[in-house]
Amino acid sequence: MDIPSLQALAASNTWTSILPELMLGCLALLLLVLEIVLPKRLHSALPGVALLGVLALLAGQLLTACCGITEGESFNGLLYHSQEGQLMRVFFLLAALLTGVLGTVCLARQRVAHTEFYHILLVVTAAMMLLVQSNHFVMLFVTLETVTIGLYILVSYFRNSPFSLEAGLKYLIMGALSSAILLFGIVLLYGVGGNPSLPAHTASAMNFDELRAFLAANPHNFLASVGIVLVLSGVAFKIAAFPFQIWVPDVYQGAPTPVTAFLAVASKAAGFLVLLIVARTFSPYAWLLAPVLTVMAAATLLFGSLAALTQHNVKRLMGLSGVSHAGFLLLGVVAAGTQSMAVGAIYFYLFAYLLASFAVFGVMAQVAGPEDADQEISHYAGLAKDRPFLALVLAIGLGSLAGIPPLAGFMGKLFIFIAAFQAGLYGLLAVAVVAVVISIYYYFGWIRAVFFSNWVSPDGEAAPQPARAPVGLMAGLMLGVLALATIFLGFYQGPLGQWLNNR
Amino acid sequence: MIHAGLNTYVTLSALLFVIGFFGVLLRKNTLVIFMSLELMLVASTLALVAFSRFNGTLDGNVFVFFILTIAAAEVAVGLAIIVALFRMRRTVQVDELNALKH
Amino acid sequence: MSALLFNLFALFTVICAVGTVVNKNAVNAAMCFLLCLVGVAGLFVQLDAYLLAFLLLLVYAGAVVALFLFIIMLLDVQGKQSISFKSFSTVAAALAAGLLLVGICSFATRGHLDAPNPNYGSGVGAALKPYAYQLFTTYLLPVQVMGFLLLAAMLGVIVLSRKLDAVEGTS
Amino acid sequence: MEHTFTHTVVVPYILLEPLWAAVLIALFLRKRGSWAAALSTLVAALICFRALKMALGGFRFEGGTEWLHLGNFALSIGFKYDDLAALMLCIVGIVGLGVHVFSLGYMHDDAAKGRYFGGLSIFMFSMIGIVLADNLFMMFIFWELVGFSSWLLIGHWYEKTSASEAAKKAFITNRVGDFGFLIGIIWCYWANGTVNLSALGAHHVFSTGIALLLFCGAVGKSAQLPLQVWLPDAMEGPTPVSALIHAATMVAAGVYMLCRINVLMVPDALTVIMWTGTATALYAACCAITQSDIKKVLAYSTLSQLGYMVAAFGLGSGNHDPVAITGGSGEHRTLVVVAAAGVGAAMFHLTTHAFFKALLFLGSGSVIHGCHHEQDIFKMGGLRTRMPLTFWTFTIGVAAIIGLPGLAGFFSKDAILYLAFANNKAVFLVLAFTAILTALYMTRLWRITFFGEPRSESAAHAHEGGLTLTLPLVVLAILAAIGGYVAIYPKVFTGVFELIPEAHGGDHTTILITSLVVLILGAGTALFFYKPAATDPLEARAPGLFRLLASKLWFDEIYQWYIDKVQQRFALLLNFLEQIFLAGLIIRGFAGVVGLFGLGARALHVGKLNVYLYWFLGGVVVLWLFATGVF
Amino acid sequence: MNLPFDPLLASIVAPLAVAVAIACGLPKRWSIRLAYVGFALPALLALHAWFHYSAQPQVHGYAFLTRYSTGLDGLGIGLTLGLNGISLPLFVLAGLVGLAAGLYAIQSTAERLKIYLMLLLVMQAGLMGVFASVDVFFFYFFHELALIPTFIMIGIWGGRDRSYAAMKVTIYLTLGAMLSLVGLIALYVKSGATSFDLITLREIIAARPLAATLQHNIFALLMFGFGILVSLWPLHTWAPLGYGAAPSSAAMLHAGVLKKFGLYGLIQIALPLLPLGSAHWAHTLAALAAVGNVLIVGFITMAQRDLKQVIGYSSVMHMGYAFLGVACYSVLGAGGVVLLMVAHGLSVALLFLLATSIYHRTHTFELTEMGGLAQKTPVLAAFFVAATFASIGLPGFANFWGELTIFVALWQFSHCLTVIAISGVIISAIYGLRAAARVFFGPPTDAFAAVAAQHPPADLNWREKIPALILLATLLFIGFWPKSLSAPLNDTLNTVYSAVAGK
Repeated sequence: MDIPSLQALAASNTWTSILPELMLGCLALLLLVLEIVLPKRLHSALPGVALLGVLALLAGQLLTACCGITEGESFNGLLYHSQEGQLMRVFFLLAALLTGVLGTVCLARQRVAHTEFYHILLVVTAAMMLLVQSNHFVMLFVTLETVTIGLYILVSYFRNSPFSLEAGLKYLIMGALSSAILLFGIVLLYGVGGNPSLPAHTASAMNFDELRAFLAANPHNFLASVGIVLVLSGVAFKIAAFPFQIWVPDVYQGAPTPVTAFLAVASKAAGFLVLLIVARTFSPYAWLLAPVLTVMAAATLLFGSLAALTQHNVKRLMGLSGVSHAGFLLLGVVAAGTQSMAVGAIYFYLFAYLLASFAVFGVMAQVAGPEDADQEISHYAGLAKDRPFLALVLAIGLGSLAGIPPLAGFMGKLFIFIAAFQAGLYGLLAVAVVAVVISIYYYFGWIRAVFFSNWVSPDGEAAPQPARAPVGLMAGLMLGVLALATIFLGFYQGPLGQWLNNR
Repeated sequence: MIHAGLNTYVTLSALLFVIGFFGVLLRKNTLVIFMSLELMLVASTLALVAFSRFNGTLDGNVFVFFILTIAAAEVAVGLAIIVALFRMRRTVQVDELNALKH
Repeated sequence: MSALLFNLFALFTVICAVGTVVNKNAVNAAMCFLLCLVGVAGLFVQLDAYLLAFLLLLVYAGAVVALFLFIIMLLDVQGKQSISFKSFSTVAAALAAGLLLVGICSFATRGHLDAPNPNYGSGVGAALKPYAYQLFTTYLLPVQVMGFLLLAAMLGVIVLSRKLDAVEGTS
Repeated sequence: MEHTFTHTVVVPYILLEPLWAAVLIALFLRKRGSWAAALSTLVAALICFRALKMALGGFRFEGGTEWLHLGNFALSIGFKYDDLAALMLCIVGIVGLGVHVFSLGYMHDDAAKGRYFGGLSIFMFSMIGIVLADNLFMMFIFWELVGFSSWLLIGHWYEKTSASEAAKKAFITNRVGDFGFLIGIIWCYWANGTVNLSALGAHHVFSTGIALLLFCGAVGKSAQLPLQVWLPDAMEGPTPVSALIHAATMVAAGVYMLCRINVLMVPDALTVIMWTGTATALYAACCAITQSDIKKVLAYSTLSQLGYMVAAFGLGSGNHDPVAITGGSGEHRTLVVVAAAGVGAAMFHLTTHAFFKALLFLGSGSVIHGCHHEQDIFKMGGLRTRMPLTFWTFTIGVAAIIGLPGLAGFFSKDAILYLAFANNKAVFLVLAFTAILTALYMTRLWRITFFGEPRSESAAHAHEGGLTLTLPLVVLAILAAIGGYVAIYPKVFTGVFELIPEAHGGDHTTILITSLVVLILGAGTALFFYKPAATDPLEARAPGLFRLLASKLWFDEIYQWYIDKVQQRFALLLNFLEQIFLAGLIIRGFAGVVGLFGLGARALHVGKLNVYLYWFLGGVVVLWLFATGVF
Repeated sequence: MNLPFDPLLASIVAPLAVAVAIACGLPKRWSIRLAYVGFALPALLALHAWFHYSAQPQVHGYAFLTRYSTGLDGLGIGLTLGLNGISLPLFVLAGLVGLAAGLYAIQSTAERLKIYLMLLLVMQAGLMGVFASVDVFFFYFFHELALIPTFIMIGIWGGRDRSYAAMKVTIYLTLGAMLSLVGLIALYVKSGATSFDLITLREIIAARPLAATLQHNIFALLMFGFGILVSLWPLHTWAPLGYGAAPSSAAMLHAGVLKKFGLYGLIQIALPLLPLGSAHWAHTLAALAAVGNVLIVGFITMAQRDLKQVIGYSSVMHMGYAFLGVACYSVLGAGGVVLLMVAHGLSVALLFLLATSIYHRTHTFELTEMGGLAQKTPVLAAFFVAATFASIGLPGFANFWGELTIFVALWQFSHCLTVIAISGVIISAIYGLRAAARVFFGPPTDAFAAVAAQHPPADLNWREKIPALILLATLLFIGFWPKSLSAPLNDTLNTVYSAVAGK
């Protein structure tokens, strides 16, 4: 290999195209440096630095989004930049920002290290942003593992709580198992795609475009289909689709609330973006993909809503209802096989889900108490009288999750439904309707506790109602903005809706 | 005597993978479960190297680098969690780690 | 000759893998795992991937298994260690084993791949230099990401295993 | 100044004036009873005046304005003012005015005078609407409104449970009739494309069903068998109301309506109508014999007379061969003319009955007023001397109803008897027997009430009421006396009166003799049998017969049994099924099943890592099966 | 007279704005003052629209037609407001009942009156929006907007079983709403219009009608979906329970106006667009309505002992007439349904209002414990009797026209069902008069005498009288002059139902 060809290769490494991710990484490093450099009394400012940095990045991202970006590959086809990628950058930055704000609420009450939390959060966020733009299995796997390992740490971050550690361990073992399955699938696809004896074999079988071309030429290869289902099972773990959803409630319950929120929103969104990417790649195998995803969607919808029905722990409830949401999104993914509009619907749904979920988790972080332990629905009794603001935000968030107009969640569901109907998925739609109706029960059951009940001690003893901590300025601001955004996005979708649905 | 062709390697790797999977299912000791998981990763690398060799592309071999690194990081984090948990609960048996349920 | 070696290494690897999985003693399991890795490294050599074989031994055998052993010793849990053969879990394990075996069979019988020429691509992973080229050009970005991953993992390990008092001091 | 009467004039004046009066009373005069009474009476006087003026002025018109229009369905508020309507309007006007004036005295001390006179005004409005309606839908509308005003006035003393129950009973029983009436109207509408009376007269489809369903309305409103039960109970209302609504006008509306739609009648239907009327006449007359409440006697008498009218209408058909009507238009005409004889007889009796029955009711009102609201005739007696004016006017009324020659009832009853004689001998015999009974119970009432010695404190202190009470009696007595002479009616009503069948020759003699025999038999028996005493001699002499008659054939008991034991139990059963079965077993059960599934799904999260890992195995296996093409 | 602003938009925005202002923490006195405006303005604007409707230029059969973009033009969703002859009566109904309910709420002594008024205002905005929307999507959207406050109001201010009732009502109504939403989406997709705009939908479907099977299926979805919302037997059990538990103003608005949403949807959307579907299902619908709603529920109403249950069940029964009108599929039938909807809305709202007023005097809803109230409160008795007679279809009240026209139309459809339906006239007279007699007439019962001795009952005061008068006057006005509604209604129906107008 000569120098010019190396230079040509290196020239494809356009670092500017991943500027946001780079800056996030640098910000993460900066935090570590500052922790060493700054005196201890200033350490409390570090989260602020991280949040400000993310905010600045977000602002920059929004500004540059208006200018438009160059679509196309970079890093020798490892990455593919698109409008959707830009959007998801915003999404993950937003998620990171909100998680950070929640972190300031929760971490402040815990005796754990702070800076590392933000560092890992930023790294994971950057990895997610790369993940959803990856165009190559190596890139996909590496960033996915970065995300996953970062999340292992974050889940078990409250290391003096056995729950957090147990959740971390469960997440770790199941995550590693699913990674191994995913990896084996990738390996099989790589091996089949590069096999010289097969038609249209390719030298770089891990590149998605090349792989799709290969699959199109070999529509019924057994090893390829095994590889595909193994990759799907790996992704299904991320998005918590049936039957790979079983970890969700335990891990959600044990993890620190901000991390639960991050898991529920960002990790799931990343998983869905990956699913969309691989579904596009595997589109020649629609004969396999469509039934698998259909069955998965139906089972996920039903299991999620049924299991949440009798749940009393709000974190588990959110986790299981999140499973049901994954079912809705899967419905969109199935529809996306034939309807391009479904992709826009999924994006919109994810954004609505982000706003609503963080609103709910924000309230949960406030209510959970200093030990992050008050997680029963009965702890929410009488909240409306005590802290009407929190109750209102919670109601809006839950309403949006339940898909009630005029909140954003309804629009998301509507778009998904329309797409599904256009794709002719009537059976799945029926299941989805059932799931919506069931979901009303548990979401409104929670709202009922907040608004209609008075405080009774969960133990049945005459314990006095615990004093609820006042809402901090930043957290209050965040909750208010989230609630307003949820309402606003329900009434008026504006340019976002236009853009998503003209695609 | 089995001929060392691609199919053999792939089947062998699949066998290793399945053994690892079986270990994950069978064992109750988190450490051994963890080792079984590592075995599954190693099985994948074996297939990867075989494919790389017989397909004549280097990508597979390069991928192994990353897999090894990731495995190492995973082990480090995993063991740290296990140790921390052991400090609190004095056990590494998964049967006894079921405070989170229902 | 290569066929004989392959058969030897393959058999050795599988036996060690089974040993890892079924061995009652965690230390023994770790040792089996170590031997298994050696077998895999031998297979790597058969596949001309000398560098990877070396790396495997270095990273896995040298670092990972050592870490495992260290932790096993530290926690000192091998005494309580046993595989409980309760009827339910036995049935489940047998069922799982059966399913997995059926999977392997279907894999071996249906997943047939043609290798057109046994010498095609031989020596593709033998040289050191192409690795370097690949890692520093095509896969430069993943390498960077790995850097961050390792850093994060390191920080995570520190956070998780620091003494509580030390943490209290920081907050 | 001469008005050219058209509906544009009639609507605001004669129809809407009472409504306005009612609205004014409801809004402003609730607590000013005297003002309300004055206003209402003034309006009644105006109506009476206008009705007479219009009728005598000879104006006849038709016309209307559209009220509702949807698709091809148009409903207009229209008026058909022909001789029939003019006659009816005059009756309503005269009796209405009389009752209003009487009420001024009778209700003088009532606390809710405003409501009472408001109700009277609403009634006048509704009744005039029926009279003037030119189509069946409009008639139905006012039909219902009349029912409402009846409810309002019967239940005037609502703090009495009996009054409230009677009002409810009256309304619901009427609704049962209206049920058929409405179906008949709708059927008629779709069969003929119109329900306009004139248009129907020009062309219509013959149908027994329509005719009978429309007759249902009359059965309810005119209290024919088997819906007669409400009318006796309706006597819970103030007596003037009974006079106005439950004797002279509203109950007669059924007969009036039949006369309106006589063109729709077919022989089969007429036969049914005839027998219904006949049966009612006989049944009610029997019931009247044992009654001791002065108003109840009059109520059954009213029922009986209404039966006469309905029978008269039904008799008009003759015994025509049904085949004849399916032929050409020539046969239609003959049919119509023959039916019209029934119309004439019925309307004639309606007119005379309105006068003498209103007179009797007002007379009884005067008695009740005089006896301090004592209604039991066996506790009266000796009123002949204490209330002479009431006695004499009442006597004229009694004489009229029992058909004393020369008085109003004589002529109209003869017309009906003649019709029966000519068309159906069986009916003739029954009606003649009914006439005997009529003479019997009326004479009994008259004798027990007014003769002998006072049998109670209140009767002993009875006294004549004021001018407002006596004046209407006098006026109505005059009308009751002379109302039977067709000649006294102005030529303007010839449209109706020319239809009255008149007996000639041998028939005439037969009928006259029959009448006299009947009268003598009935009245003579009563005079011989009943003495002014505190007990009913019939009860003592023939207890079995008395009990049979007093039982009124257990109509009320059967209906009550149906309501309590069938209807209400059925309702409770359905309610039980709904609560237990539908809302309970199905809905809650379904929710419970879903909840069980939920519990099951929740229980799957056992918290053990090993178990969770098997889920992964299962997932992979299933997906693998998909890949191998098993699914 | 042309207003300088869009009256329809203003009628939606005004109550919403007041609600937001109250939510922002206005003091109570000002909240109440503003609430007057928030309730009165829609009513005034509705009256304005009513009286100037015929003078307005008609665009596509709509007066006051205005379009606003919400960013979903690409999806064929836009806020299009307008009134035609079908929606005008209901728009007026919404305005007037809203005003009455609002006034009644303001004078009530509810706890947390501010929130109560806020929710009621949101509901009012939704109701105005439902009937002003030409866009099918927003028609649905506003319905849900109005539905949510119902749930909360039942839950917080409700009576007996409020918690259970709130849940049951919400789940039932969500199921109905979801089914109808799927039906509407089916119309949207299958018509090929990819637009929710009713005008576009009509044009496209007129040009290219849907296939018969498709029409059957979509109509089934809409029929049962809307059927649940309107309490079609046997899907009605939520209604009496919910109304029994709901606070008066919420019950007034829900039973009076919101429930009409489903019928309105059938008349305005389903029947004209799906003639074959409606023909296919007409007999099922009519049989269910006649036997179930009219007969069975009629008898069940007779068995009730609770005043509110009587009203609630009678409302279910009267909805049966409306369904029968729908089943006729003719201009006359549809017109009758609209008239009945308006009339029933006014009368049932009046009944609920008075029932609450009665409760304040007797402190019970049990009919057996009441009696003789008329002696103490003659005006209340007069109002109640008027409302009772209105609801049992006495001429002179608006209800009569609705029932009569439906009966007339029904005869053409089925003689047997007409007879069954008309028998309902007797049934309703029985329970209506029985209830009125039990409450007001006869001597006072011992129970009531005891209550009356403790709290001497006063007659209706002006603050209760005015809302009742508004409703009663409108009932009488329409009763005496039905043409005021039927003239525009007839014009619109003749064009919209052009297929059957000649029949």
